[in-house]
Parts: sequence; structure tokens; C-alpha cells
Amino acid sequence: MLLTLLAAAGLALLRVRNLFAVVMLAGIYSLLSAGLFTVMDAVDVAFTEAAVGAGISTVLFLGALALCGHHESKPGHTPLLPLFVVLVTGGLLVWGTMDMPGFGDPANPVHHHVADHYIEESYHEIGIPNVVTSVLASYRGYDTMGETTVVFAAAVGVMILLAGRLGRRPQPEGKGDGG
Amino acid sequence: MSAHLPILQVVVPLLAAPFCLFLKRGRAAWGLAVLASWAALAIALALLGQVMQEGVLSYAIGDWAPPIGIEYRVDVVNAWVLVIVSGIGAVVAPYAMASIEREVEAGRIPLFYAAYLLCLSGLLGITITGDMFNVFVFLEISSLSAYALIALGQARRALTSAFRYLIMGSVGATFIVIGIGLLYVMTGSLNMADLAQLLPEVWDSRTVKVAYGFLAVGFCLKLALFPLHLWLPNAYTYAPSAVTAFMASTATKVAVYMLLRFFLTVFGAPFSFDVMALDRVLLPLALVAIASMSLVAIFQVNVKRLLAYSSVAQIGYMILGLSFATVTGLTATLLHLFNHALMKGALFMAMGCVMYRIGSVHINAMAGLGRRMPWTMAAFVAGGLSLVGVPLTVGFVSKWYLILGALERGWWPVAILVLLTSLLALVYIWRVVEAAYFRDFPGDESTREAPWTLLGPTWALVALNLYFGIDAGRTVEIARQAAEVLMAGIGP
Amino acid sequence: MTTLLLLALGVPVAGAAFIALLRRNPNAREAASLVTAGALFAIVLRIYQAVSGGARPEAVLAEPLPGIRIALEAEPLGVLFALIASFLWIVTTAYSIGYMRGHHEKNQTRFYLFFAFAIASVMGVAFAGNLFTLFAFYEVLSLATFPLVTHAGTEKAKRAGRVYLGILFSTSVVFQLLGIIWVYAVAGTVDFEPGGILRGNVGAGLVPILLALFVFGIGKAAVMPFHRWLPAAMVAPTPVSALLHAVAVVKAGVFAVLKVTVYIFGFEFVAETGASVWLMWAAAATIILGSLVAFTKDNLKARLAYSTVSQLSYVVLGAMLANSLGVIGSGMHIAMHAFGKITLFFCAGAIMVAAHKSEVSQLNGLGRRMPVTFAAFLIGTLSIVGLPPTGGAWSKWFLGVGSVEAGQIGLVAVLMLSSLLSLAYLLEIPLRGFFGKEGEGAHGAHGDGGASGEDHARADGSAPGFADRGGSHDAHDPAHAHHGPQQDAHAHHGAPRWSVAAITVTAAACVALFVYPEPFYRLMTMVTGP
Amino acid sequence: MSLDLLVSHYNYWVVIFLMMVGFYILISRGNLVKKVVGLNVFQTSVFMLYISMGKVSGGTPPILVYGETDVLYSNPLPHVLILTAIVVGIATTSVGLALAVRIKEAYGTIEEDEINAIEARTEATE
Amino acid sequence: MREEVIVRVGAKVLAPFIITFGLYVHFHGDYSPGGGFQAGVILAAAIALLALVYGLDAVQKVVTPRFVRACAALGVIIFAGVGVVTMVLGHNYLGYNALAHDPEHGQHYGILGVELGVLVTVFGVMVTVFYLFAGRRRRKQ
Repeated sequence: MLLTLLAAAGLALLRVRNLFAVVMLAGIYSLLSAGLFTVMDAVDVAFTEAAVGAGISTVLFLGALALCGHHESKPGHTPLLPLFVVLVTGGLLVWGTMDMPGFGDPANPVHHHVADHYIEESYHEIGIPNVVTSVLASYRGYDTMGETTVVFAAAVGVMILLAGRLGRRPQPEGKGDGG
Repeated sequence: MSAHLPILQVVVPLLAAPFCLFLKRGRAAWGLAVLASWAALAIALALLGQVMQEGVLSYAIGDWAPPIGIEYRVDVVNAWVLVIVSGIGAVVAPYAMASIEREVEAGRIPLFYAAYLLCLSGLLGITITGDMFNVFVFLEISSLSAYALIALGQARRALTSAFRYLIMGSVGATFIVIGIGLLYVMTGSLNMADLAQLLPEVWDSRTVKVAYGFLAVGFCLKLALFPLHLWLPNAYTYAPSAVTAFMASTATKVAVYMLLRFFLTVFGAPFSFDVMALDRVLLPLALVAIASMSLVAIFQVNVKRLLAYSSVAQIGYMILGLSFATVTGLTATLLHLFNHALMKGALFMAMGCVMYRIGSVHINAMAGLGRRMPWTMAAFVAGGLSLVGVPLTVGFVSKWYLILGALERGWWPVAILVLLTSLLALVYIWRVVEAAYFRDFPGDESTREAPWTLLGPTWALVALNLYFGIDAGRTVEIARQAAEVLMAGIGP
Repeated sequence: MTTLLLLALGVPVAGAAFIALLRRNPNAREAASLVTAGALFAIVLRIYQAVSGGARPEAVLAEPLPGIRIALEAEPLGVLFALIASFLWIVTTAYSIGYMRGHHEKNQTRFYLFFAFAIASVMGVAFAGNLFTLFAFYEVLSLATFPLVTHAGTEKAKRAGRVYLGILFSTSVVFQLLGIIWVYAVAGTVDFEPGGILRGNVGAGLVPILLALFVFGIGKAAVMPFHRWLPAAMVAPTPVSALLHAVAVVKAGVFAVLKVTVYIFGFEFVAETGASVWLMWAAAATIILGSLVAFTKDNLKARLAYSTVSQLSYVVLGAMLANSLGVIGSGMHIAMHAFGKITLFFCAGAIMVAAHKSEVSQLNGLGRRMPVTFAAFLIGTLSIVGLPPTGGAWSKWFLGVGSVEAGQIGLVAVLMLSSLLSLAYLLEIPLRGFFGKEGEGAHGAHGDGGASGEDHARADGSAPGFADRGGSHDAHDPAHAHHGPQQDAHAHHGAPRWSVAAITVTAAACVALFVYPEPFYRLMTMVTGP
Repeated sequence: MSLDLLVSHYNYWVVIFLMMVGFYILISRGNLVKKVVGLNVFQTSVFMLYISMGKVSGGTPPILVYGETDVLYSNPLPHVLILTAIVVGIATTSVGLALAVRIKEAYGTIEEDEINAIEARTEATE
Repeated sequence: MREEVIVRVGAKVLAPFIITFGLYVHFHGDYSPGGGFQAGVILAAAIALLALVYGLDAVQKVVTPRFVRACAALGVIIFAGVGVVTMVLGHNYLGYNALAHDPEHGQHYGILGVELGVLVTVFGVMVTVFYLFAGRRRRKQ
């Protein structure tokens, strides 16, 4: 059910050309996916996706749209090449899933190996019940540090791009511009 | 402390980055960046020494033994790449001071160094880690800061170039994530060494093959293998000079390293060559890349873009070495990683000197510069000759092993093609040389040689070009050892 | 002994440094050039003594790739080449001092500087201990002579420079380098060894291919169709042409061919496999075609250039004969042709400086004003053609006998025909000089000399007083670089003093070598063995 | 293709379909902001793929229930990875949007076709 | 919008709750979903809400751009710093067991520390980015 809604939202995104509507649809898409995450036991992820996808990114998109204008012009050419690329990629992925273990099967290798260790030992080793937090902050704490750094890098990037004086027009064409 | 070198390799520049934000003056941030990058180089050299003596180093972050936690794993291959990346970082950082002050407005300079350090630590992190998902995280650190660095370019086209790079880069990263996910679902592990053990059992599954394909496309996007190179020329052309010099010598190299690491260590050389026929896929791509991009480079009038196309062609040489599927071929690839970093670094830095003085790198604007900026142009000529592959330069060493590899396989037409394309390099380098030495200088009479703060680092790289061209014993030895590590499990 | 080898390389480089340091003082700068040249010759002489005594000094400079070293080793063939080159460098330097000042050339320091570098790389080529070293110095030589070829800096010079570097680089990179790496791949080494290193390592089918890679890959040997760079490089000032086309560049090429044949393939091995038969005919074709083209050239330097193309293939031919006599003839021809051809170029330059004539058809009667020059030209001609009493007779003799021994009677005919041709096109010049009526032809088919290009234009007005002021008017050079053509009519003062001296020396050497070819012959027999 | 396969894999396939929708928006649309939206959709769908992998039928969220030992928990590791990936995604989005804003200021448009036309024009004038 | 008293009062009332909720999410992350990242986002959202209602200037007077910028950098320093501390104490990087005699306590302290780092950075970054986008628009007008 959720998946159907998601598909509908995705297709709508493709068609709609008013960017405000697009952003709203993208927010809805995020919320729906958060719902899906909850269904699939990923409550932490759902929480985050809701906050980020539906919250922060919507705010950012709206902020950007206010600066950029909100109407998308008609695509000028028939997008055959992208369609082809997408079909090939998708086809390949579907072909690849054929040999994948079935959905939700507890016997899948993915649920054993290291995952067993996390579930069985984490309370003993770390002492907190939320395994996701244990893994996030301790077992794979270094990834989280990287993640923090990514966020910081994004801030640096946005500062580089937007913190300068407004209207700093690049110097006249031809200085370093153009070939 | 030496036990902690692997982690310090990444954490030192990473931790220096946020401090840059607290420094108001650009020079202070610059000092910090120089210190951090030199420290990184020292650590990388120490690591290489350690690995050469003691073999593989493993560092369990958070004391969690792999595969439970994240592991840093250093062998000859990535110690070598670490030296390349941090070495270029350490040379470009001092160079950046004057160059960036000219090309970037004062208020953003501390931000520049923060992004520079982040990019550096991201690249180092990708290289050193033994965990697949950690690759993705650090890939994004380096990519995000790279987008910002490129967007700092003066021309407005820097912005569109950065955006295009962002889109292409994100697609690449997402493909990589998909690939990692598919591998994970088949094995339940994210640790590379662990995966190398687990994967042979599921080689036959279509999922693993698709994962292979997605990783291949993802990395080839990042390393700008023809025809996935479209983002690169503009990005290199419009980025600030120091950024171009840094990126051209490091970013694509790290992507090549990742390709090697995933295909030859994680999947294993037998899988890549026997099951996936990687060599037969890459060979034509590499040849087309080399020939077509060298030709395109000949017709460029913006010298930075000319060099950028040349970079795409040179990446073709690295992939060509891989496609030989022999130790010699791989030695050539690993040597060229290092050698190309040296030569392209020197060439782009020479262009930075030109940019500093005359504000343009258009080939016509460089007319007569040979007399106005003799040292700069001499550096360009030296770097160019290295690119062509003249003996006693590093370029020759790479060519030698590449051709040796081709002849070992009995592919003499490939050898001839490699030699012919190095003549194309001669043509495009010579166009610049002729402009600089055989035409009259049209510009301002007061144009002088670039300051020594720019020339010093540039010539340091030129000197290395010559030194390792005359005495390549050590580099060849390391590259060969690394190649043998990568080719483990397959005959020489 | 090792020190001597290193000095042979180091002295010219040090000389270059002095030249650069003394750039403000032309006299001191030229003195430095001369002293360096003299010192180098002395060093090479010492090496010669040692080598003819049986020693084989070696020096290793570096090891760029594992197992592949930059190594120097003095052996007879290399000593022969080094002797010629270092001796003629002295003469050329002396000659160029007069010429460059007389011509008011710009950038004279750069000229001497790269001249010295060129000689340093020639020494490297001569004493190369393995293929890699040979290749490296071969390429350095191309690069070092490039600024000399394009010295004038004009559009024409630039085009010529492109052809020059383009052909030399492409042949060497595409064929020669491939050959070297291939040799390494099959033999595991690239060191020069008496008797060659390929025997037993390579199938008979591959030998012709490898040999062809070297013969054509060594573009400096100018085997057709890769000869175009040689006439193109004629835009260079005459001393450069003399150096390039008599000594340094072209001889480095044929020397390399000979050396590779002897020390990599082993000429006996080549003969056994019959690898060189078709290459002999390629060389023979170049000999004949070069002579024919030379016939059609009215420009003196162009005619000499095509003559060189033709003569170089004699050396290649000798190597391809792959027997002792052929190799001896080949080596001797390197020497004999060097002396002969440099004499001719010196004369051409002297004529240009003194009389501003660059076309053959303008030379009528000039010999009576410049008797020494034209007499020397005659001697040079005889030596090139191979007639007694000049040294050229010896090399032609050995080549002819070698051909007979190889069973290639057809080649003997080629040699005869080519000698006749070269006699015809070279002898025309002294004949015109001594017996032609002045004024005839000078304004004939070629208009008023404007067709001869800017060499001629630059010659205008600079010659008066050249011979007596040769010493020191470099300093105020640019001020009166062009006096204007009106002085042209009064320009015939005979050849300049410095030039005459140089010409006399080389012409005398041509004759002397007929009487006393012993040193070169002995060196070559040491190469071929008893 | 058995029904079994269909039942056990349809979840993946729908997710792949969503991924491809996002990917298609990303590479076919000329509007820069829409491209970023496409990127978001693409990435979010990849997240779903991961989370699907981590799901165990009949499992519960991986928050340990005190005292119980035979609870079936879903796999926590994909959750952790995706938490990281979400953050990376928002970081990319913010930089991408900031770039779009600057491009709008510099070119007056965020349509790729128009930007290309402007760039071609400036190049021609040189 | 500023004239809308209800909104202003509403926001004023709401903001503390949001902030409290954010802190709850942070500290309760060990037991239920949540943690530093989510908390940081929520806190940032509170600031954004206040800015929308009271205007950017007013909020920036209290929560200055310099402050949030510093936060962004500080968080990374805290996180990486925890690792350095454990290293100095003789363990591997991020080996929290070093932080106390009892490994379980060590883990606890470590997690608290790094979560704090995440919180600070995420809060700082989100607000910075928000300020920049919003500020750009205002300066444009």
C-alpha cells in the first residue's frame, strides 16, 4: 500500500512542473518512505528521514526556490537516451535481485555474520538497549564521525558559496571564462 | 605513537579543518593547512616504511576487532597511494598561499583551507580504510569539499562545472552505495578483507555480478574514464589553479586506487579477469580514451582545459595497464599513478603561476612568456617533456613498463598505439611551447616572473619529476610489490 | 679512467655554465668555448690512448630502472666517433666565432650554450654503454639542437623546427623505443656486448622486424622516408648546419645504427639470419634518390643537405652488409664524411658571409676572389666522392669490397652510380667558381637572389671589415645589424680570417686521412675483431 | 519465474522502480532544482533498498527488550548505514541548492539548456 | 506575519517545548529512537521557526551567525577530540573503554561525548545553512 503511494508520488514528481508542488511532493514522498521504514522496523531511520527529508530539506528547497524562481520550463528534447540508460540500469538491477535472498527471510546471510554479534553482545559490551545507537556511536562510531564531518563539509561548502558579498559578479567574461 | 599512525593519517588534517574556521586571517589558516599537510606526508612516509618492513598493518578503530568494527588496513598498495596524495597535498598547500590570495577574495580564504583540508582527509580516508561503507562516507567528505573548491573559481562557469560535477559525482556515489549494498546482502559483511574471504562462495550469483557492474560504473564516473569523463574538463578548467593542481594529481588517482582495491582485492583478481573478463572490457575503453582525448586536447586553446583532456587520456594509460592483467601491467598502472601526479601537478602549478601574473591561461595570452617568465615556462617544458615520456623523466618510466606489459602479452599493436599517442602529447605540449617561445609578448611590459612562493613548490615537483626519472629503482620496487599484492591468486 | 669518461660528459656541461656566466663579455664567453673544446679533445685523446691499449673504461651514472643503468663505456667505435666530434668541435667553434659576429646573430650566448649541450650529449651517445643510455642521450641531443635549428626565430625557422623535432621524436619514440623495450623483453638486458645479445634469445622471424625498428627508428640516420628533417634544418645558421650535418646529429644517427648492429644484434648474427637484405636496398635507394634530389637543388646548403642524406646511407649500408669489411667501411665513412662534409659547409658559410651568395648558380667566378675557399671545396668534394688523394677513398673502398664479399654485386653498381652523381653535382661548384664568368647566372633563373630566403637577407651589409674586426664588435651588435643592401656590391672581400683557418684545417685533414687513416682503421678492426 | 520469487522479491522490484524514477528525473530534467529533487528521490529509494535488506519477517525494531531472550530483531546494521547516508544526502542537497542559487544569480536562469546557450555564446565572442 | 499576535505567542510558547523535545531526543537516544543528529535537527528547526516568526534579525541577535558557525566546527572537534583522548589514554582511536575503569561506563561516556559532538555540529550547520539561504534572500530584496 505504502509502496503504491510512493510510486504514485514518484510519477507525479516526474510530471509536475511547478517546483513548489514538486518540493511538496518530494516532502510527501519522504514522509511516505518514513512510514515504510517504520513498517520495516527501522524506527530510527524513519524518525530521521521524517526530520530531514520532510523537514530540513523541504525548508532548504523552499529557500532555494525563493531565490531561483519556481517554474520549470518544458523539456526541449525527447529524453530517449536517459530513458534508455534508466531502463538498462533498472533491468540490470532486477536481474541482479533474482539471486538475492528473499525479502525478510531470517536465514539470510545478511542477518548473521556481524549482525548477530551486535544483537547478542551489544548490551553486554556497551550497556544500552538501543542497538542502533550502539552500532552508530560505538561499533561504527568512526562512520558517524565521518558523517559529522560530511555535515561540516557541507556547511563549509554552503558558506563558500553563499556567505560572500551579494552581487559579486564574476569579473568580465573572458578573464578565465570560456575556452 | 607509531602504532596509531594509520588513524593519525586521517585525523590530523581532519581535525585541523574545523580550526581553520576559528582563524580570521587567511595566512593563519594557511599556516595550519601547511602544518597539517606536512604532518600527513610525514605520517604517510612513516607508514610506507613500516609496511615495507613489517607487512600489512591493521588498526581496529574503537578497539572493535574487524569485522565488527571499522578497520584501517594498510598494505603496500594504499601506503603508496597515501604517499602520493599527501605528498601532493604537502606541495600544493604552500603553493596555495599566493595563488589563492590572487584568485579568491579574502573573506573566503579560511574557508578555502578548511575545505582543502577536508578534501585531503577525505581522500586519505578513502585510501586507508578497510571498510566498504567507510569508503562511501569519506568519498562524500572529499567530494563535497571538492565541489565547493571548484566553485571558488573566478569565472561563473566554475559554478556550472561544480554543479555538473556534483550531479555526476552523486550518481557515482549512489551507484557505489548500491553496489556495496548488494555485496552486503550476499555476505553480511562490510569489511574488505572479510569480504575477500566470503565472496568466492557466491561468485556465481547474478547479484554479485550486478554489484560488480555498479561499482565499476560508480568508480569509473569518479575517475572520469571515457566516456564517463564529461564532468572533468570543465571542472579542472575553471577551478582555482591550486585546486586544479591538487585535484588533478589526487582525486582521480584515489578513484583508480579504489577500482583496483575493489576489483582485485575484494572481488579478487581471478574473479575480475576470469569471470568478469574485466581486461577485455577495459582494454578498448582505455585505448579509445587515450587516442580520442589526446586528439581533443590538441585542439584546445585554454591550456588548463588542454591539460584536463590530457588527464582523461592519461587515466586511460592507467586503466590500460590494469587491462593487461599482469604484474607488469599493474606495475605500470601504479607507477603512473605516482608519476602522473608529479607531472600534472607541475604542469598545473606552472599554469597557476601564469594565471597569477597575466590572469589568463589562453594559449594566445601566453605568447612570448618564455622570456617574461623563464622559470615558469621552463617548469612547463620540463613537465611537458615528462608527459610526453622523454627519457630521464618519470613519464618515460611509466611508458617503459606499459610497453613492456603490452609486449609481454604479445600485444605489439597496443604498444605502438601507446607510443603514437605519446606523440600526440608532444603535439599539444609543443603548441604551448611554440606560443611561449616563438611569439612576441603582447602584454604589459612590467610582467615579471612569478614569486618564489609559487615557483618553489612548482620546481620541487619538477625536480621530483627528474629525480624519479633518473632513479626510479625505489618507485619501481614499491609499485611491483604493490602489483604483486593486488595480483595475488593469479599467475604472474 | 672512469674519471675521464665522466669528464668527457662534464667538461662541455661545465663549459656551458661558464658560457652562461660570461654572457655579458663576448670575448671571455668565446674564450670559454674554445678552452672547453680544447680540453674535451685532450680528454678524448687520453681515452683513445687507453682504449687502443685494450682498456675498456666504464662508469655508471645512475640506475633509472632496476637493471637498466645510465652507463658509459668507452669502446673503439665510440672512441672513433668521439674523436671526430670533439676535434671538429674546436674547429667549428673557431669558425662560428667569426661567422656569428660577422652575421650579427642575436642570442649568441644561447647559441654557444646549446652548442655545448649538444656536444655533451654527443659524448653521451658516443660512450653509451647500453641501448637505454644511447636512447636517452639521443633524445637529449634532439632537444639540445632544437634551439639551434630554430635560432632565427622566424616563422620559417619555427616550421622547420616542427619538422625537425617531429620526425626525430616520432621515429625514435614509435620505432626505436619500441625496439629497445622489445629487446629488453626478449633478452632481459639492453647492454652493448661484443657479438650482440640477441643470439639465442629471439627467433629468426623477429630479427628483421627488430632491425628495421632500429634502422628507421634512428631517424637521425635519415634513411628515406624519414629524411625530411635534414633539409628542413637548413634554416639554421651555417655553423649549426656544419655541426648538425657533418658531425653531431647525423653521425649520432648512423653511429647508433652501426653500434646497435654490432653490439646488440652482432653483425654475424644479422648475416646468418639474413635480416638485413631488404634494408640494404632501402639504404641503396636512399643513396640514389638523395643524390638525384641533390642534383635538382640550386640552393647550396640544400644541395649539401641532400648529399648528406645520400652519404649517410652509405654508413647504414655498410652496417647492413653485416661483414667485417662492410662494418670497417661504415665506421671509416663516419670519419671521412665528417671531415669532407664539414669542409663543404664551412665553405658554403664563408661564401655566404663574404659574398652573400647562397645559390649555386650565383657562384660564377667567385673562386678567383676566394681561392682558398674554393680549393678547399674541391678537396671536400673529392673526399665525399671518394677519390684519392683524400680520405674518402678508403671508406668507399672498404664499402665496395664489403659489398662484393656479401655477394651483392648490384650494390657495387649503386655505389659507382652514386659516386658519379655526387661528383657531378658537387664538382659543379668549384668549376663555376674557378671557370665561370662572373655575373653570369647570378641574375638568371633565380632572379636577383631574393629567392634565397632570409639567410641571404641577413647576410646583407654585415660583411665589410668582418675579417679584421672579428674580435670585438659583438657588444654593439644590434645597433647596426643591417646596413642595408647598398653595400652589397662592395662586399667581396674574400673569406674571413677565422673561417679560412677552419676551412684549411679540415681540408688538410681530408688529405691527411688519405695518407694516414691508420688510427680509424685500427679502431674499426678492434670493433670487428680479427 | 515462479510465484515464490515474485512474492519474496516484489518488494525489491518496487524499490528499484522508485529508484529508477528518481534516476530518470535526475538525468532527463534540465531544471537544476528538479535535478536535485531527482537525486533526493533516487537516494531515498536506495535507502529503502537497504532497509528492505535489513528487515526480518516477524522481527521487531532492534531495541533490546529487557529480560527477553527469544525476541527476533531486525538487522540494525543497515539502519545505521542509512542514518549515515541520509545525513550525507542532506549535505549534498544543501551544497547542490547553494550552487543552484549562485548559478541563478550569475546566469539569471537555472534551466540547463539556457545556461548552455549562454555559455556557447560567450565562448563564441572570444 | 509579524502582526499576527497569535502566531508570535504560539511560537514563543512552542519554541521551548521543541527545544526540550530536542534535548529529550538527544539524551534518550540510548533507549529509544533518536540521538544527537535528530536532536540537532530539531533544535535547528526551533531556531528556524523563531526566525520565521520574529524575523531573521531578531533571532540572529540572540543566536549569532558567528556562534552557530563556531558550533559547526566545535562539534567536529569534540567528536574527533574524544578519539584523541582515548588514544592518549592508551587505547585505540574511539576506544571508549579507556574513559573509565568499567568498560560499560567508558562506553557510556564515550557515546555521550560523541553524540554531543554530533548534536553541536548538526545544530550549527543546519542553522548556518538556514541563515545563509534566508539571509541571501533578504539581502537580495
